Amino acid sequence: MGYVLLALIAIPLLSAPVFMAVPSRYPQLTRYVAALGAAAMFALSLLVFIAYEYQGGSGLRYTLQWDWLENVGLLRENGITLHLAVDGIAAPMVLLTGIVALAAVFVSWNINFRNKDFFVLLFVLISGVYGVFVSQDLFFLFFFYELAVLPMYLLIAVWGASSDFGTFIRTKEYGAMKLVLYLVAGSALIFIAIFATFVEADKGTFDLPALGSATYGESFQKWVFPLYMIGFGVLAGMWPLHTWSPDGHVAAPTGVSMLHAGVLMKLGAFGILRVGITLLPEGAHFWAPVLMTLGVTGALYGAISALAQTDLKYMVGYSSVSHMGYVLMGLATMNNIGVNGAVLQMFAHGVMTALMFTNVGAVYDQAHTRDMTTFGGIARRMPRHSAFFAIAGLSSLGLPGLAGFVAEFHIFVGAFRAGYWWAGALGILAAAITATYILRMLAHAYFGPLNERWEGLKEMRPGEQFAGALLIAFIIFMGVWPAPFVDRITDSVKNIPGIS
Amino acid sequence: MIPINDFLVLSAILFSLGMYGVLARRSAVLILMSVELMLQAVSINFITFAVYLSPEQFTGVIFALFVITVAAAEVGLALAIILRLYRNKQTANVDEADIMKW
Amino acid sequence: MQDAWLMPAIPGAAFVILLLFGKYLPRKGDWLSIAAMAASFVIFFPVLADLLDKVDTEGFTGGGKSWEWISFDTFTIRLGFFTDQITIVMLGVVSFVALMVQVYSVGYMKGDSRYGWYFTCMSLFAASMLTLVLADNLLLLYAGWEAVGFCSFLLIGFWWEKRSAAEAAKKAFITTRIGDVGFLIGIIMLWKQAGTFDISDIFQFAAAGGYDSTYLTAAVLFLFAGAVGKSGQFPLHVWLPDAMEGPTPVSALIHAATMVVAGVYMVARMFPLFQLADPVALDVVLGLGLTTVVLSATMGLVATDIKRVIAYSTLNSLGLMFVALGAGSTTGAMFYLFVHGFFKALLFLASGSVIHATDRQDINDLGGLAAKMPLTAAVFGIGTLSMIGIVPLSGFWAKDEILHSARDAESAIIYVIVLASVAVTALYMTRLYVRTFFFQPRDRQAREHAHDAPLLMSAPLLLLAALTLVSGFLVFDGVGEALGFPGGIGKFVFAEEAEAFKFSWEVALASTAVALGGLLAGFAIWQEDAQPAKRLGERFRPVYELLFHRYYVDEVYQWAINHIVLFAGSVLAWFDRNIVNDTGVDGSAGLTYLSGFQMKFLETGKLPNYALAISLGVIVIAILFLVLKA
Amino acid sequence: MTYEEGIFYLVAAITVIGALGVVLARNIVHSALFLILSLLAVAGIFILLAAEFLAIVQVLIYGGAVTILILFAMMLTRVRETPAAVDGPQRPVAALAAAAFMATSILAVVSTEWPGNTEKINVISLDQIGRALFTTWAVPFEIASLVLIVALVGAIVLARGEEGE
Repeated sequence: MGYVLLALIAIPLLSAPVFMAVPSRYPQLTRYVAALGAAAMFALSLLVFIAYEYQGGSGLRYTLQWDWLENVGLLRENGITLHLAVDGIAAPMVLLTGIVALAAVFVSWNINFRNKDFFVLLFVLISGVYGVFVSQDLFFLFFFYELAVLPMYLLIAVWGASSDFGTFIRTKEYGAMKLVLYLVAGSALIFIAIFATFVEADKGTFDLPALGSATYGESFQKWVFPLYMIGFGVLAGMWPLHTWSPDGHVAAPTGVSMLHAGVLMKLGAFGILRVGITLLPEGAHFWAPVLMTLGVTGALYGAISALAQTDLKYMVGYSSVSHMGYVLMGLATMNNIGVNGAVLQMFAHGVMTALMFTNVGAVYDQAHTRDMTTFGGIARRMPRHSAFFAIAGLSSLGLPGLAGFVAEFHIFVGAFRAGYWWAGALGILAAAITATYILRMLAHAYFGPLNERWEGLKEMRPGEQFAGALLIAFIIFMGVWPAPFVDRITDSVKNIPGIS
Repeated sequence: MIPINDFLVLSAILFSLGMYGVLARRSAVLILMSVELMLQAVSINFITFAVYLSPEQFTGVIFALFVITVAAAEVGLALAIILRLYRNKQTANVDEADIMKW
Repeated sequence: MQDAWLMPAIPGAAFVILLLFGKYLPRKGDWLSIAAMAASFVIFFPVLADLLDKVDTEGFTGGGKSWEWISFDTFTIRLGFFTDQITIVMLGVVSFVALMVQVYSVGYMKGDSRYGWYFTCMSLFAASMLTLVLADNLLLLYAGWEAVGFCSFLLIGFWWEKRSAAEAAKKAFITTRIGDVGFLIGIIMLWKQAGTFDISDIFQFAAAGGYDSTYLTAAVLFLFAGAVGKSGQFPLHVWLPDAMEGPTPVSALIHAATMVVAGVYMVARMFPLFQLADPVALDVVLGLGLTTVVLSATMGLVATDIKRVIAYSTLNSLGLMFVALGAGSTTGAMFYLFVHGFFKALLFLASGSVIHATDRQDINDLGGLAAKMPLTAAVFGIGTLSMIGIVPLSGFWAKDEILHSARDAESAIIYVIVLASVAVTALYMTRLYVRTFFFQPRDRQAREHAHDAPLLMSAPLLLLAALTLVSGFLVFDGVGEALGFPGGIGKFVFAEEAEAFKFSWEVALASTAVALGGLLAGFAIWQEDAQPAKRLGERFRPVYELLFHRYYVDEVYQWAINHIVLFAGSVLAWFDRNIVNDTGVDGSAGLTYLSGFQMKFLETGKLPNYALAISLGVIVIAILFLVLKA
Repeated sequence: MTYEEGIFYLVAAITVIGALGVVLARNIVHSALFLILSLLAVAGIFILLAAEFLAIVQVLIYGGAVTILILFAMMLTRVRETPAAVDGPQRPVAALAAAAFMATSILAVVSTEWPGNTEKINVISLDQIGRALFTTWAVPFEIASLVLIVALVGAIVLARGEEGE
């Protein structure tokens, strides 16, 4: 089964030569190849998720370990290995990546400009994301992390869109540059922290399980954990290091926005959990109140900012900041329930924000504007689109029966349990503010009398409808029956030291 | 007998004087001469260590030999460069050749 | 009782089928929705019979069935359904009224472009509402609570092409959501100490003194915040009148008989906690209820939309129920809830018939319909009299119960206010009835085509009217025993209260006198062309304006939203864009660029400078090396 | 003070005076002449270190070839006619740096405990050096010759100037 994980990383990378082999004359063929690749990844991801046996065991499944470098310099036995495995936290994330990748390929169906290059870069990004989720080696984790981040620059700068908001302008180059600079700055901190951890552990290996069995001094933990927290936190959209995210979304093409908000931002939170909290539990305990404060601030701040946005992508971008704030809150609780909630929220937010971007892209393709104040009553012309958008919105405001509720509820309960009653209460308040901006947007743009200007709008493309339906299926599935997710997640969360 | 430190101190003085020359002089030719002084200091060091501390291997002596060889090559090349500099800029002063910046 | 879970499950299944395949079903699947509802209603009887069997056994506290939903470590959430006496009352109301309303809707909604969607939403609503009622744990209760709110959102905004409907739907959802913030906090607070969401376990925990008194008071007040939002109590009452933008049957079902009383039901359900908490908690309930009663009754006097007047009367009734709860009489509240479901649904459905027949809903355009629509006028009259509280209609008995509890409350002023509100209620209900059905029509065209509703719509009206007439008698032990209950509703539901039903001639006479007085005054004021009313309006212009503008509460909220909430949003967005981003982020980028630009002048291009730098570096390193070695 | 030491101090003094002359002289030709003095004195030091072969090489290559080359360069670039100051503006700092370096390195020399006998000079015969050069050091030796060739070619290419110049 370890080869399944290898395949997940290899399929997107190996499809690059296949894309290159497709003559540019046949853009349609390129799309079919992309769809095929994405479908294969989705199928394998689903397999990984379903076949994961969550009862008993060490928590690592499908292990595969190939030597890469050992007994050289500081490296000793198993110095750097390609160590792939999934645990209960990675399994839903792998599934999420499969879902969002498949949806993003279908949403990117209408990209005509150099679509071969687009898909190659998109697939490299996906490969990096898979790599981070399944790596059990700190070196390769970092490697894949960078692999996931860097294609974003080209994807945004080449295929993105510049926007003029009247009082200010956001060019795609600006968005791309800011995003990459931010994330690379975060990586620098992570890089330092990784080497510090390597040296302090004195095991001569980057293998995560081995590093996990090492002991770290208390002051070391206190000094190094914030490096992980901030470094990964940048990618998780942690307030106040979040501004790359909304601007990046505004500049990015739809498919890239989906992956960016749906999966990439999860890498940050995943990194904090997988590396920061797992290796340095005492440091995490020490910094948890800070993380909690930042998370709550992000949740509230994002929600209130979203309230004032008139651009749909900005609104969704800020809602991502808000929801990732919840994830950080969940991590900061340092207890079983809250961390479960954080991972659930990662999945839920990934799916629903991808759905939101699908919808924003669908309406932008036709209307060439995202300004919600110019719309009105377009639900009449695009009923399915509106229903999809409404479902995504309702999930994000925490309607029971949809994914968002399950996740947010765990986080709030976890926060109360950990004694952060103020954080829990403010988080619930932020959910109410979320309801306000989502419903305002729906009422202004989608309901009410139809603005004649949009008489000519048509329903979203079949590919987008398929993507939307796929994402909604998982939103409802998780909302109605979260047990498969919870069982897998808790299987690993309970093994993390420092989580009570 | 002469203690080792005498040679080493001499070498240090020689090296420092050469260094002063390199830093203070403007003419490329003078700088070259100062560099030669520094090389001499290095050679003295090499030989001193060889004859005092490791007579079995005497690597230092061999190295001094190479230093002299390389110095000869270096002087030849450096003078050729100074010549070109002079032809292009009508000066042999290094601080007047400063266009290789921002 | 084991099978009570089928009651929400069947409409839930119908919802799924309708959502996915509704388009392809004959008649767009309205029959499926109604059949599911009917099945639910039928199941109600075995459940009731089962309960009656067991209720007499010693220590009976209800029963049900549950499945594990989420479970890890010590954290467990179950999908549990639970039936006891208080549940059964609510179940009866919900399943019966929902069935009546759906049957009625077949006629009322005929020809609507989203006919199928309407029944889909109705099924979802029925499923959610029954889940809410049957939930054995607070989390499932909350889930149902939110789901009915969502259905309410969908159905208020059913005709979303109308700007006002879209806005009303949004307003309803957000307003109730504000209350739900408190509700969820309260639930989690209760969980934190007890470690369970199960209601009966929480009761046991509380009874064993597990909660600190202050803590419990805070928790129940948070819970009550949810009820305030859902049941439209002051200060979150503003959404309910606007909610009348939805189709009338929706108003009857959701905004009169079932969803809005969920708050009352929840407080009644959690009443043991309220009793254990500091008395302040119940005082708050009482105070807000009383405020709502006063505000809504007076606002009802000047509203001209037929549905809005009834909506105010609903607020009025809800306020009364909370007064009863606040005064400690769950019997009064639950009994009022029970009969209110019937007569308020009746009023709404009858007004729906009027609207359906005339296409008008402003009472200034109506009048003289009694001759054209005798049946509607009759059932509307029954509903009105019940609302006013005239013997022997059900409303009288229920209101009497509440008046009793108000009289027993600590302060006489409560009793006086409630009694006064009875008069005002009589006044505006009479006004509504008189202006709609009597005297000369003000819009003749409207009257021309008016006719009684077809049988499909009339049958539910008649059934509800019949229940309005008789359901009040359930207070008597004799009636209850005759029907197979252990006694009247008070004794049945609240077995511990020996004398559940209180009756005293003094209160009954006072309330009847006040009600009749209001009724006659109403006739006098709004007779023929309502000259006295106009004169009064002129005379007390400021009061009229105040009432007409609904005490300016909506205006204040709108102002607060525009000038505080949205302003805060734009300030934060500005802050994010200009301070965090343009100053903080772009600023640091600019600083890097600027420092780079300045630093490049360190590069003189002069060889000696570089050589000097190298030398100094070497010296520093050498010194460091020596120092460290030493 | 043995006579050996006396000779050493004499030769060392000549070396240092020569070096001082190189770096301090106002006239560039004087500098060159001082350089010759210094180089020859260093050859004397080599003899004192019992490295006669190196001393000879030193005299031949430095005293002969290198100084001649430098004098040629002076002539060709006509540095004597350059009116500007011989020393750059950073002379004081340079003096400071050099002094600091001298102090540091002398301190290092004095404070270090050298392993082995620090009093006795071991004579390394020419025979030994020759064997070592052609056995152990054969490859670097060949490379050194390559370096000389490359330097020769490079110097010619650089100094020849471009076509049409």
